[in-house]
Amino acid sequence: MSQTQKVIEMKGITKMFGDFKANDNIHLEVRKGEIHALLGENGAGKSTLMNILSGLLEPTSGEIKVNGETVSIDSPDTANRLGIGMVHQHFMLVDKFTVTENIMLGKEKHRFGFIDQKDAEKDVQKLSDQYGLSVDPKARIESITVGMQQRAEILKTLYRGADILIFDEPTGVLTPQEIEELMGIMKKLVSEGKSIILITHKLDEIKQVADRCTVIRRGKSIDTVDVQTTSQQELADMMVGRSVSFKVEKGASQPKEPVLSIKDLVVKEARGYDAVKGINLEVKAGEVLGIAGVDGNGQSELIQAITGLAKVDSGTITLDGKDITNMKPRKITETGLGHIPEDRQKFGLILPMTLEENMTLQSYYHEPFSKNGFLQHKEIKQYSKKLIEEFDVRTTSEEAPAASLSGGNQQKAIIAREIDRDPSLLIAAQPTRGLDVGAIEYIHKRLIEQRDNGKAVMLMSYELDEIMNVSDRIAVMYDGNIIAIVNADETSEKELGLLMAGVSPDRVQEELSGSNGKERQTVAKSK
Amino acid sequence: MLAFGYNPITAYEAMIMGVFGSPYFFGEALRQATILTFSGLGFAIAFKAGFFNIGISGQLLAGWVSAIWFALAFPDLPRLILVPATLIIGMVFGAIWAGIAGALRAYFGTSEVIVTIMLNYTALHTTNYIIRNFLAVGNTTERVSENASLRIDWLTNLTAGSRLNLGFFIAIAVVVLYWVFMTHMTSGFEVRAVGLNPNASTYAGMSAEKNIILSMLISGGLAGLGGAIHGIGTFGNLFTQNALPNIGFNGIAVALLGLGNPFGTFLASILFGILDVGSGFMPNRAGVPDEMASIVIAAIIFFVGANYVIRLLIDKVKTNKKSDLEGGEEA
Amino acid sequence: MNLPTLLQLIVSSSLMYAAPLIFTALGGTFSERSGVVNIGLEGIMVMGAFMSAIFNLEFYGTFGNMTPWLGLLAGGVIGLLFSLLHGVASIHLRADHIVSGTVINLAAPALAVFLTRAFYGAAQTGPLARSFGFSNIPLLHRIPVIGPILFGNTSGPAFLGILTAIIAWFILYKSRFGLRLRSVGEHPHAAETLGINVYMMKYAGVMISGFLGGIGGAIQAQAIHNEFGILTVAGQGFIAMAAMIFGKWNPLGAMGAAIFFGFAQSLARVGNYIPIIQDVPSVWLQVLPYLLTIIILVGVVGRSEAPKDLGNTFIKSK
Amino acid sequence: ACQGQDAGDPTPEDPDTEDTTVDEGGEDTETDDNGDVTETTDFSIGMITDEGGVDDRSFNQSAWEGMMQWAEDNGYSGERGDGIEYYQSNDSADFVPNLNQAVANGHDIIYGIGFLLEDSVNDVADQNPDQWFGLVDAISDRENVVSLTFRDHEAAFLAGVAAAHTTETGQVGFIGGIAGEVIDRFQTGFEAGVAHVDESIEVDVQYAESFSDAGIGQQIAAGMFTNGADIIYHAAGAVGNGVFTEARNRLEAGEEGLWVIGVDRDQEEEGNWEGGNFTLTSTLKGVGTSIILATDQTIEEGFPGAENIAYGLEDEGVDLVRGNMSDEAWEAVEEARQQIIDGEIEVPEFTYSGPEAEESE
Ligand SMILES: Nc1ncnc2c1ncn2[C@@H]1O[C@H](COP(=O)(O)OP(=O)(O)OP(=O)(O)O)[C@@H](O)[C@H]1O
Ligand SMILES: Nc1ncnc2c1ncn2[C@@H]1O[C@H](COP(=O)(O)OP(=O)(O)OP(=O)(O)O)[C@@H](O)[C@H]1O
Ligand SMILES: [Mg+2]
Ligand SMILES: [Mg+2]
Repeated sequence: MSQTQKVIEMKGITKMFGDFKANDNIHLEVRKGEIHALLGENGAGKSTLMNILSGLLEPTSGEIKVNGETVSIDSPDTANRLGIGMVHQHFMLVDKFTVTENIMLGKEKHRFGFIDQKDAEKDVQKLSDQYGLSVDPKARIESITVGMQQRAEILKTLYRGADILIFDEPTGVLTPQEIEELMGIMKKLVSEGKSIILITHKLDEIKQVADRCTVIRRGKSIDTVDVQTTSQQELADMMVGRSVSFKVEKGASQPKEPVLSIKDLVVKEARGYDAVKGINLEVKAGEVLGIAGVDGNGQSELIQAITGLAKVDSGTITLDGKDITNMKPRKITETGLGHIPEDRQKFGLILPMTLEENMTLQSYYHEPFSKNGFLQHKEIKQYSKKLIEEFDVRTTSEEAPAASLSGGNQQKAIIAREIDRDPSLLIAAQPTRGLDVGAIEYIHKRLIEQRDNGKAVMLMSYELDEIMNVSDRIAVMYDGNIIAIVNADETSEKELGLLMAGVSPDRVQEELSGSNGKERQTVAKSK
Repeated sequence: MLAFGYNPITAYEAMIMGVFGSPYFFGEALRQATILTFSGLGFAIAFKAGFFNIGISGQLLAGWVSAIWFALAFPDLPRLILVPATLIIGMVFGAIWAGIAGALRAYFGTSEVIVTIMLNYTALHTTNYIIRNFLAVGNTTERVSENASLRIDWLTNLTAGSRLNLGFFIAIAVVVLYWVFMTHMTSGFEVRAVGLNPNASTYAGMSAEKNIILSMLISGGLAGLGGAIHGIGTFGNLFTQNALPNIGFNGIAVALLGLGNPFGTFLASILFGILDVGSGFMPNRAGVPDEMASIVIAAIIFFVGANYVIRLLIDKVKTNKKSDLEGGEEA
Repeated sequence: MNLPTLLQLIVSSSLMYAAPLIFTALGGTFSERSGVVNIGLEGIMVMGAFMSAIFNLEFYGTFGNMTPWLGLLAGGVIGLLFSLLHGVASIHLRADHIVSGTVINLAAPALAVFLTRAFYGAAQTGPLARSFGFSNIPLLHRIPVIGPILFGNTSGPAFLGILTAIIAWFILYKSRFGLRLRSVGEHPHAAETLGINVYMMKYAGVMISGFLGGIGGAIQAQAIHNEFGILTVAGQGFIAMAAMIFGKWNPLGAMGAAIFFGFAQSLARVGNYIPIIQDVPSVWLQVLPYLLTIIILVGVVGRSEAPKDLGNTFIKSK
Repeated sequence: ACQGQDAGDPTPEDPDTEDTTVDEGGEDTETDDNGDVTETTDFSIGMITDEGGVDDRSFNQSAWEGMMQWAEDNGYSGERGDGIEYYQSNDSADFVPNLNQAVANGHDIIYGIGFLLEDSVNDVADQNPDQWFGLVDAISDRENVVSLTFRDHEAAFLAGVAAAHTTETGQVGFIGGIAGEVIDRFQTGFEAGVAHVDESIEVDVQYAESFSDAGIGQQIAAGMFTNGADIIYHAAGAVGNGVFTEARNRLEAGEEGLWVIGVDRDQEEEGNWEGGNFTLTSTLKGVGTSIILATDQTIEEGFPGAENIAYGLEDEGVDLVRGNMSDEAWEAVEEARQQIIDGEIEVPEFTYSGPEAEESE
C-alpha cells in the first residue's frame, strides 16, 4: 500500500447556496488505499462537499484533482468515469425495482436496448460474492432489510467500477452486527486497492476503521489528523468547537405502578402476516423502557398499535388503567399518550404548515386553541412562542413553515409539543436519528427529565448506545416477539447484539461465558 | 392573431367595451362569474384536501335538477322559505353526488378521478331522463314560480335587465365563508392538514376518511349550490343537456388561476365572466373568432402556473444588482 | 341474432370504440410513469384529430388508401409537438402538472377550431377523403369459429393498439429505456445520481404521451367521426385517463380497461338485441357503462398505486 | 365560406326585390348602410345561433345562408354587418345576452335559431315588446314573436316511404339523438311513412342520448345492420357521422345494399365510397328558406306576430332530395308528397306522450 499517492485533492472548495456558504474554502486530501473519515456536526457541509465530488453539485469555486489531474466533475456520470462512487445518506434506491435493476440502472446490460436480466443478475451475484456482500439479486428493495439495501448501494458503486467510495453516514440505520460487518467490508475494499471516504458523527467508528480524519466545522475544514494518534475527546472537541460530554447524566430510576400494560398483543402488518406475535409488556411510571432490535422486527408495528395507528388483531393494551385497544389515535392521545414518531417528516409534522400550526397539531381542537369550532389564532401563537423559547427551537419566526427548520429543530419542535402535554406515557421512536451531538444531548436530557417527573417513557431506537445510555430496562425484540428484558446496567452491548440477532437468552449466556473469539461473525451471518 | 390578419387591439377593445360599456353586459359577466365562483371553489376545496374532483359538472347538474324539481313541486311556499329550501336541496344533492366519490375513495381507495368522470356521465343521462319523464313534457321544464326566483328587482334594474341575481351575493358570502372555514375553523384546518400530509394528520388524531368525505361533500355541495343558483337564478328552469355543462370544467381553470385562494378564485371568476361574455363581441365588432378568448385564457393560466419563471426573473434581477456571484437557481 | 353474429358484433363494436382510448391511455401511461401527470390528454387528442383530418383531406391524392394510416402519424406528430407545451411548463418551468394540463385542454379545442376556420372557412372540415374501413386481421381471421368473431371485419386501429400495448409493455418493463423511465417516475433523485438525465426521460414520457394521444385523436377523427369538428373528441381524453388509472399504469392494463369501456358501451347499445337485457329501461343501459366501471373498480380492481413521484416537480441539484 | 350543398337550396322564386318600407319595428338602425347603396331597404335582421357557429354545416349555417341570400336579394352586399348579423352562442347561458346584444344593435327582426332558444326568446321578447323576434323550431305565443316551425314529420314520412320502397330485408332503423319533441317528430313521421307502404316492415328505433358521440352512433348502427336492417335514418347530429362510417365500413367489407338517410341538409357527400354513394336520400329542413319567407312576409304584409308558421312540404320548408333512390321509390315519394300537400295523407306528428315513450315502439 503506497500511502502517499493522492487519489483525491480538493483545494479551496467553496459552495454557496444563495447567500449561504455551505462550504468555505475546504481542503481535503485522500490517499490511495486509506479510509478517510470526514467528521463534522449536522449541517457542517460534509454532504455538500461529497455531492460536489460525486458530480451532483457544482462548486462555486475551488479545484479538484483526481489521481493528480485537475478535473471538472459536472455530472454523476463524469464522477463515475473518474472512478468515484457514493453511497448516499438517504438511500438512492427505487423501492419497486429489484436489487439487480437498481444496481444496473443507468449502466444496463442489454441487447438491442432490451435488458438482459439473467446476465445482469449473474453479474451482481458474482460481484457480491467477490466482496462478500450477500444480497439477493432478484429481491425487490421494498422487501429486504436496510442492511441489504445498503449492500445493494455499495454494489451499485462497485458495479460501476468505482475506486474511490464515499459513504455518507452509513451506519445510522444498522445494527451493531451489521455495522461490524460493514466495517469488515470497508477494510476488505481498501485491501483491494480502493479508497474510502467515510462520513460519520460516530467517533468510535472512526477510531475503529479510519486511517485519517478531516474535521469540518461550519463549512470550514479545521484539520486533518491521524486517527491513531488522536483521542476521541480531541476529535469531538475539534468537531464542536467546545468541550463536550458524552455520558447521559441520570440518577437511579424509581419505578412505580405500571402505566402501560400490553397483553398477548398480535398485530398484522400491511401485507397480512403477523408482525407482532403475542407480546406481553409493561412500562412503569418513573422508568425508561428501551426497545432494542433490528429494524423490521415488529417495533414499528408495536408502537403503531399502541398509538392507534395500526389495528390490533388480538390482545389488549391498557394505558393508565384504561383499555385503549383499537381506540382512535385521538382518544389514546387524550388518555395520556405522547408520541415522538419514527419518521418526523412523514408523521410528526406537516411540513408546509407553519410552525405554530404544527405546535398545536395535537391540541388545536380543544380549548383554548379552539372555541366553538373556530381556531383561536392568538392563543395558538402565544403558546407556540412559549414552547419555541422553552425548548430552544431555532427558527426565524413561529409563522415560518416547518419545512424551513433544520432537522434537529424540527425534532425539537415535535418533542416540545409532545412533552408539554405532560402525557403519562411518552413514546419516543428514534428520537435522535440524524441529529448532532448537541441536539442528542438535549433530547436525552428531556427524556430523563420526563422519567424523573414520574412519567413512563418508552424509547425505541436502533442505536445501541442510545438505548443503553438512556433506558432503565431494555426489551429486545426479535421476529415479532420480545425475547428478553434486561436491566440496562447489567447488560452489555455484546449481549444485546446477540439477542437482537435472535439468539435465545440461554444460548446468549453460554456464548458470553464461553470463548469470545468469532461468535460475532456467526451471529451476524445468521441474520 | 396578426398572422391571420386579425387585429388583436380591436378584438380586445370590442371585448372590454362590450362588457364595460353597458350595465347589462357587465351584469351578465358578474352573473357568469357567480356560477364560476361556485364551481371554482368546489374544485379548490377538494384540491386542497388532495383530490382531483373532475366531476364538478355532474355535481352542478345534480344540484340544478334537484333544485328545479323542488321548486316546481312546492311553487306556493312563501319565498322566504322556498328560496333557501331550494338552494339547500341543490346543495345537498350536489354534495351526495360528490360524496359517493369521496366515500368510495375513503373506504375502498377507489380513484376519485375515475369515479367522478363516470358520475359526470351518469348525471348527464339521468338528468335528461328525469326531465323527460318526471319534470317536463318534452325537453324543457316549466319555469319555477316567482317565489322560487333569485331575481331581485333593484339588481335587475341596476344592470338594465340582466339576469344578475341574489346568487351573486350568495357567492360573495360563500367566498368569505370559505376563507373563514379554511383559515379560522378547526375543520378547515383538518381538511388542509389531511390534504398536505395524510399520515401526520392521522397521527394527530384526525380521521382521513372523515375529512376525505367532508371535503368532497363541501366540494359537491358548492357545485350543487352553483347548479341550483344557475337553475333558479339564471334560467328559472331546466332543459335537457347535450353535453356536460362547460362551466364545471371552467371551474378547474378558475380555481387554478385563483391559486386556490377564495378571493383569488372570485377575481378569476370575474375575469372569466368578462372574457366569456365579452368574447361574444369579438366576432361582431372586431371580426375575430371568439376562440381567441379561450386561447387568451389558456395563456393567462399558463403564465400564472409557470410563475416560477417570473420569480426567477425577479431573482435574477436582484442578484445581478447585489453581486456578480454566480449563484442562485438554474434556469 | 345468432350467437356468433352477436359475439362478432360485440367484439367489433367494443374494439371500434376502444381504439382511440387504447392509444391515448397508453400515452398517458408513459407520461405518468415518468412522473408527469397528464390531464391534457383530451387536448392532445383534439390536436391529433385536427391534424389527421387536415392530412387526410390534403394528401389523399398523394397517398390514396394509405392516407388514414399515415394520418395517424400526422396526428401523432402534432400531438407530440403540442405535448411539448405541457412538458416545458411542468418540467422546466415548474408549473403544477394539473395547471399545465388544463391549459392544454383549454387551448387545444380553441386553437384547432380556429385553424380549421382559417383553412376551411368552417368550424368543421366536412367528410374526410378516406376513412379506415374494417380490417381482417391477416391469418388470424381464418381460424375456424373464433377467427371471424375476433378478427374478422373489425377495427384495424384497435388491433394496432393492442399490438402497441404489447410493445409498450415490453418497452416499459423489459427495455433499458423503460427501466430508466420508470426509475424517474419513482425516484428521480436516485436516477440522477446514476447519471440518468431525468429531464430528458420526463420529456420522453410526455412526448410519447403526445404522440400516442395524437394517434388516439387521429383514430377518433378518421375511424369514427370521419371529420374534424369541436365534437370529434368530446370527453374521450378524460375517459382514456380513466382507463389508464383503471389499468394501474400498466400498458396491458390500460389496454384492457379501454377495451372494457368499449365493451360496456357496446353492451348498452347492443343490449337491445339480447333477450334478457331488452326489457331494461333505456336510462339504465345508458348509464350502464359508467356504473359498471365504478362497480368493477370498487369490487375487483381495488386500490391502484400510482408511480411514487407522480406529480412532483423534479429540481436538479446544482 | 360555404360548403357544397346546404339545406337552404330550394329557394323559392324571389319575392319582388323592389324595396319595401320599414316603419314600425326598426327604430334605430345605426349599424347598417352608409347611404351609398341606393337600392336597399334599410330593413335589418339578426340571428342568434344555438350552441355552435354559423359554420356548423347544419342548422345555424343553413339559417345564416338564408339570411345572406335574403340580403343579396334585397340589395345588400350579402356580407355580414350589411343588413344582416349573427350572434354566436357557445353555451345556453349565452342566449339571453346575445339576444339583448342584438336588440341593442337594432335589428328589425331577430331570429333565434333552434328550440333551445325558446325560453330565452320569450323572455327577451317580454322585456322588449317593441322588438320583433322570430323563433325557429319552437312555438311562442308572444305578440312580438313569430314562430317558424317545420313539419319535419312530413319529410320524415317521405324518407319512410323511400326506405320502405328500398329495403330488401324488410327491416329499417331510426337513430335519434337525444329523445324529445323535435326528434320525436322525425321518428313518428318516419315510422308512419314506412307503415304507409308496408305495415310489415320493422322499424328499429334507438336513441343515442347524445348529439356528439359518433362512437355511439357507430355502435348502434352496427347493431342495427347486424340485426338485419339495411337502411338507417338518423336524426342525431354528429352521432350520425358514426352511422355513415359503419355503413361505409360494411360496404367496403363486401356487404351489399346498405343505405343511410341523412337529415337536415343533403348528406350525399357523407355517403361517398369506392363503390359509389350510399346516402339514399336526405330530409331537408329549410331553415334559411323559412327566414327568407318570414322576413319578406313581414316587409310585405306586416309582422305576423304570435303566429306559428309551420313550413311543410307544400312551401318547401322541408323536403326530401332525390338522392340515390330508384325510380320506383322516387315515384312513390313524389306521389306521397303530393298526397300530403293535398291533404290526402295526414302525417301524424307525435307519438310522444310522456315517460318512456321512446321505448313504446
Ligand atoms: N440545496 C441547498 N440549498 C440551500 N442550503 C443547503 C442546500 N443543501 C444544503 N444546504 C445547507 O448547507 C449546509 C451544509 O449541509 P450538508 O448537507 O452538507 O451538511 P452535513 O454536514 O452533511 O450535515 P448532516 O450531518 O446533517 O448530514 C446546511 O446548513 C444545509 O442546510
Ligand atoms: N434545500 C434547501 N433550500 C433552502 N434552505 C435549506 C435547504 N435545506 C436546508 N436549508 C436550510 O438550511 C438550514 C440547515 O438545515 P439542515 O437540515 O441541514 O440543518 P442542520 O445544520 O443539519 O441542523 P440540525 O442539526 O438541526 O439537523 C435550515 O435552516 C434550512 O432552512
Ligand atoms: Mg441535518
Ligand atoms: Mg449530510
